[in-house]
Amino acid sequence: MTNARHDFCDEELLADVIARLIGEVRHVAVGNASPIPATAALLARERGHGKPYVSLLQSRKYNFFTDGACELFDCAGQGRIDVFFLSGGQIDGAGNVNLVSTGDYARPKVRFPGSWGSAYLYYVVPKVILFRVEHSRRTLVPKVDFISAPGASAKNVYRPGGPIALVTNRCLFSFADGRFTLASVHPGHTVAEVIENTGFDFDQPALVPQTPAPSPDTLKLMRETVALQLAEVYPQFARQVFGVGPATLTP
Amino acid sequence: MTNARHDFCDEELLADVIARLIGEVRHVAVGNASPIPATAALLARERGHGKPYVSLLQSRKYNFFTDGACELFDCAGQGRIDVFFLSGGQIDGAGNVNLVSTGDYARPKVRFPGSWGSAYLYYVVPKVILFRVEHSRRTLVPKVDFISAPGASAKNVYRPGGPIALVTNRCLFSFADGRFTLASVHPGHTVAEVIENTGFDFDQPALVPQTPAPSPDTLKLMRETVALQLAEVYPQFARQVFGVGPATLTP
Amino acid sequence: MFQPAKSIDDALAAVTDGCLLVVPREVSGVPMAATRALIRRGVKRLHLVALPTSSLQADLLIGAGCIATLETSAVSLGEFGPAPRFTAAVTSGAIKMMDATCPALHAALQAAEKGVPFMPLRGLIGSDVLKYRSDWKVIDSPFGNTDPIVLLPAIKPDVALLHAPMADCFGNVWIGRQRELATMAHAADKTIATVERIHDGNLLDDPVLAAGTLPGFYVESITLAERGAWPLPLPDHYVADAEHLAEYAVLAATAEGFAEYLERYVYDKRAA
Amino acid sequence: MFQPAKSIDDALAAVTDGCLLVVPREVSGVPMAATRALIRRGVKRLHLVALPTSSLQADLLIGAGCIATLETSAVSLGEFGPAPRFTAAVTSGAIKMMDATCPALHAALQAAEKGVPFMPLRGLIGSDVLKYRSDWKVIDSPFGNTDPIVLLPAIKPDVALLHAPMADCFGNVWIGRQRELATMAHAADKTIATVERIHDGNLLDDPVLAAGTLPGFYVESITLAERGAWPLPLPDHYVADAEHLAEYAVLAATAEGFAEYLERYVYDKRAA
Repeated sequence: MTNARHDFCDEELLADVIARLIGEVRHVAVGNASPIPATAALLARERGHGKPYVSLLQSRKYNFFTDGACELFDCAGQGRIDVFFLSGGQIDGAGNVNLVSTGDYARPKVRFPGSWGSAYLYYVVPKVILFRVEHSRRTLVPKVDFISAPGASAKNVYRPGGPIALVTNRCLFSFADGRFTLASVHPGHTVAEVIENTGFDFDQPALVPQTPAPSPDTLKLMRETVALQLAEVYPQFARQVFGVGPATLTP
Repeated sequence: MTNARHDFCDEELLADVIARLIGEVRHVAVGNASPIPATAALLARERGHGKPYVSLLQSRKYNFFTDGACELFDCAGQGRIDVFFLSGGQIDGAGNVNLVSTGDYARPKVRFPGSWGSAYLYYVVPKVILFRVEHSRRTLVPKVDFISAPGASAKNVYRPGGPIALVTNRCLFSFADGRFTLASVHPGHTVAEVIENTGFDFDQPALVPQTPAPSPDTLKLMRETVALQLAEVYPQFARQVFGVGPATLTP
Repeated sequence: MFQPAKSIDDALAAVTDGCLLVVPREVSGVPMAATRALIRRGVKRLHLVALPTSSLQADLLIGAGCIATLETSAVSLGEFGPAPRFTAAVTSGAIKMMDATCPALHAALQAAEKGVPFMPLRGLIGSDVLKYRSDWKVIDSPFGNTDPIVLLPAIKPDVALLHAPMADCFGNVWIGRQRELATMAHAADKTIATVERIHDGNLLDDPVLAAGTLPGFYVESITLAERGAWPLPLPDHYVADAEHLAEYAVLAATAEGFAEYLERYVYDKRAA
Repeated sequence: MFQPAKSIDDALAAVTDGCLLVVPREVSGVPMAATRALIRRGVKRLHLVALPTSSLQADLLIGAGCIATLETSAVSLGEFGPAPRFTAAVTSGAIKMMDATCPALHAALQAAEKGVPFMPLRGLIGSDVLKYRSDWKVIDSPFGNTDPIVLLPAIKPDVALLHAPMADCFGNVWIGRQRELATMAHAADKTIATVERIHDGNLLDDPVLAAGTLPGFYVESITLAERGAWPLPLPDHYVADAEHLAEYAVLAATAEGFAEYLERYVYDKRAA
């Protein structure tokens, strides 16, 4: 159905892909301004009948922290956060992420907001899912100009965590042993197109599968249940993608 | 009037002595089971019209801490506690205090409760007042069997705090440069008696002054105002020494 | 989402023989009902960390033979005198004593809370507290000029056991100002709480209550135990039972008297 | 015992040119009314620590020329896009940027809170965040076997500036779950708070309110500032003024537009 019109939108596909990556865990934390990962986490929780714990850091309702801004990081340091999401102004083939700047650090060409918690969480959260919708040679580069957090570390460096995958608008890469492997290409996209738009080298199997489309059940769950929960934190997104208002209104 | 009968009791004299030692400071903290230092701190606060802050660790009312059991120690580490009180099963001439045991540490003759916060607070609180009512060769020894906290430290050791004085039922010692000096002998006691009952060497001036008796104003303040505040934390003590009940009752 | 414990004994299953158990100081909510249940079950070889000090709880567990190692800064019955079973066990060498100082225990638990292998602490240098703690290290601070400072290894308890005024049916526990209870729970693998009452609704829904709440995320089990700190106090709720503590101090002065105390107040379930 | 400030300008006297000022993240109560007052006074050469990130507050102070050094983990207007004055100042080299990562700033403030010269932190090794922080050190953990770990020097601010829902006439400030505001106050030499309202009575007298209270002992001054976080949100009290922030994002895109914004919303006292 690659060239056929879909009965789902990109956001729904990506959320479904990420929900599968989350898998069976206890606690998923989602940072600010991440509506698609938030959708995925809430979807995973609905499928798990209330498990995993989902912490949406932007939300009061879906955020149990009571010990101040450092509790998220303490919690991760305790090994109590299993999945987190990171993006990057640049991401390279070694899994390094750049959230700081391009060009010379002292006199940058482009300045991004900053590293946030990446220089810590990327090391200690077992499953970090890289998420960058824009899949281009501008964002996926041979080598980042600034390493906010490295994709891998020397053996003697304390590192229980790190990247497991990279999700873009075109495909899913898995990450292991310091390299990305093309795991699946999303419906409507091709391997040639992925290669064309990726600035770093990656491995690929002889036959690259297509990313499975979200099942009708999954779409129903997202549109009827998750969408309403999402509306509290991401009202605009919930309205645009799912056409629903805040949870108090029923669609 | 050394041999005359006094119109004040020992507790009142000692509290007055300690209140003078406290001097002009911002914050005095008093540990558990220290009614006489607590009397002195509250007396100092009455004289200072509400200053210094007085923290009675045993009290809810006279204790502003809201950050758990570590706040006292954090506060001291910040340099925000100016005066604290310590005692010891043994105290020696170098100002070392022993709150742990006598004899061999592995198989002690006598075991005391433990070092509490002394191994930290003795280092960081600028004015630590040693207080031990029992003045004998059993308590004031040549060398402690276990150093819970040393009286002095090497120059390169971080040590903004330490002992300034030792108050007993017989006299007041000042402490400087690693040694005690007999500062005054309480009414009814003699220098010879102090020497006789002290296990460590100390310096003394040619003429040792007598500890001044509490003034009528001081006694009035203690008995009419401080006693009622004290009754909340040390009801038995307030009743025995000042003959008053809890603050809700007026004398 | 949250399963309240069927009984205090079920709740305490995680406190296994030989485990590292952390408990709070007297004024922070001592789980005495749970402590009596542990003694009745006959738990053995505990490594008990009393943060940072203890009174009746440690003395009872020591006298009942539940403790192999005690790590704390002081054990005393306060105005009721020395802790007799603690004193006897240390002088006879019946337990291994790891003497500490209050802020060192707080720092070591905070190290586990923060996922770091150690925490630095001022003081201590030149004391025999440090001398007898081969597990504590002294380094020259890289930010100073021959500035020695003590590093304390993280304490990661298997179980944190605490008593609090209330919890809700989502596992959230209201601890108020006793913030070290949160540190204990963050540092420990599992947290077991007994509470005076169950709060109607979710403690996290009210910003004022939430400010004093330990999230259920950290809590393994909650058991209702009215007056669960008795005979010790629960601040803002009830005071210590002075008469009982005075009786304990007298009885516990001898092994025979202590055995009599256990019979009367611990093994006799009606009094538990 | 406690003197409330006569005016916000009196209250801010402690924020002197060149001082080390720490402010909280957007959701923790950002003192925007006080920030506008500082800009009107023309404070200069601030070393601003935004714990651990900032949005409008840092962008305004940078654009108004109040900042010499910025130490934080990120500055962004969130859904309203990049922080234009921050971006312009960093790319032009107009301010000294000390890039950090969130938990490193929390740890550095906690070091000052605890009176230790440094705190350890995992992560960071191999990142350019660490590479460009010559003030951070890497040691081999004495508890490990070739286990490198980063040590962060304590940050001791001259002033902590915060906005909270309420305070009382004893100087106590209710901060609720925003515990990092307590850490800021403990770490700083002086703490200046603006609040939405004055609570009748003593916040420490009620155990439930006390659990979320920063004691007046740590607080230098309190000033009433209704909607003092506007146009940023004060959680549980009011949301962000999205329309205003969108307008800011447009205006601040150019130096001229930013100057116009200052005229309209900062220098014009009626809007302060």
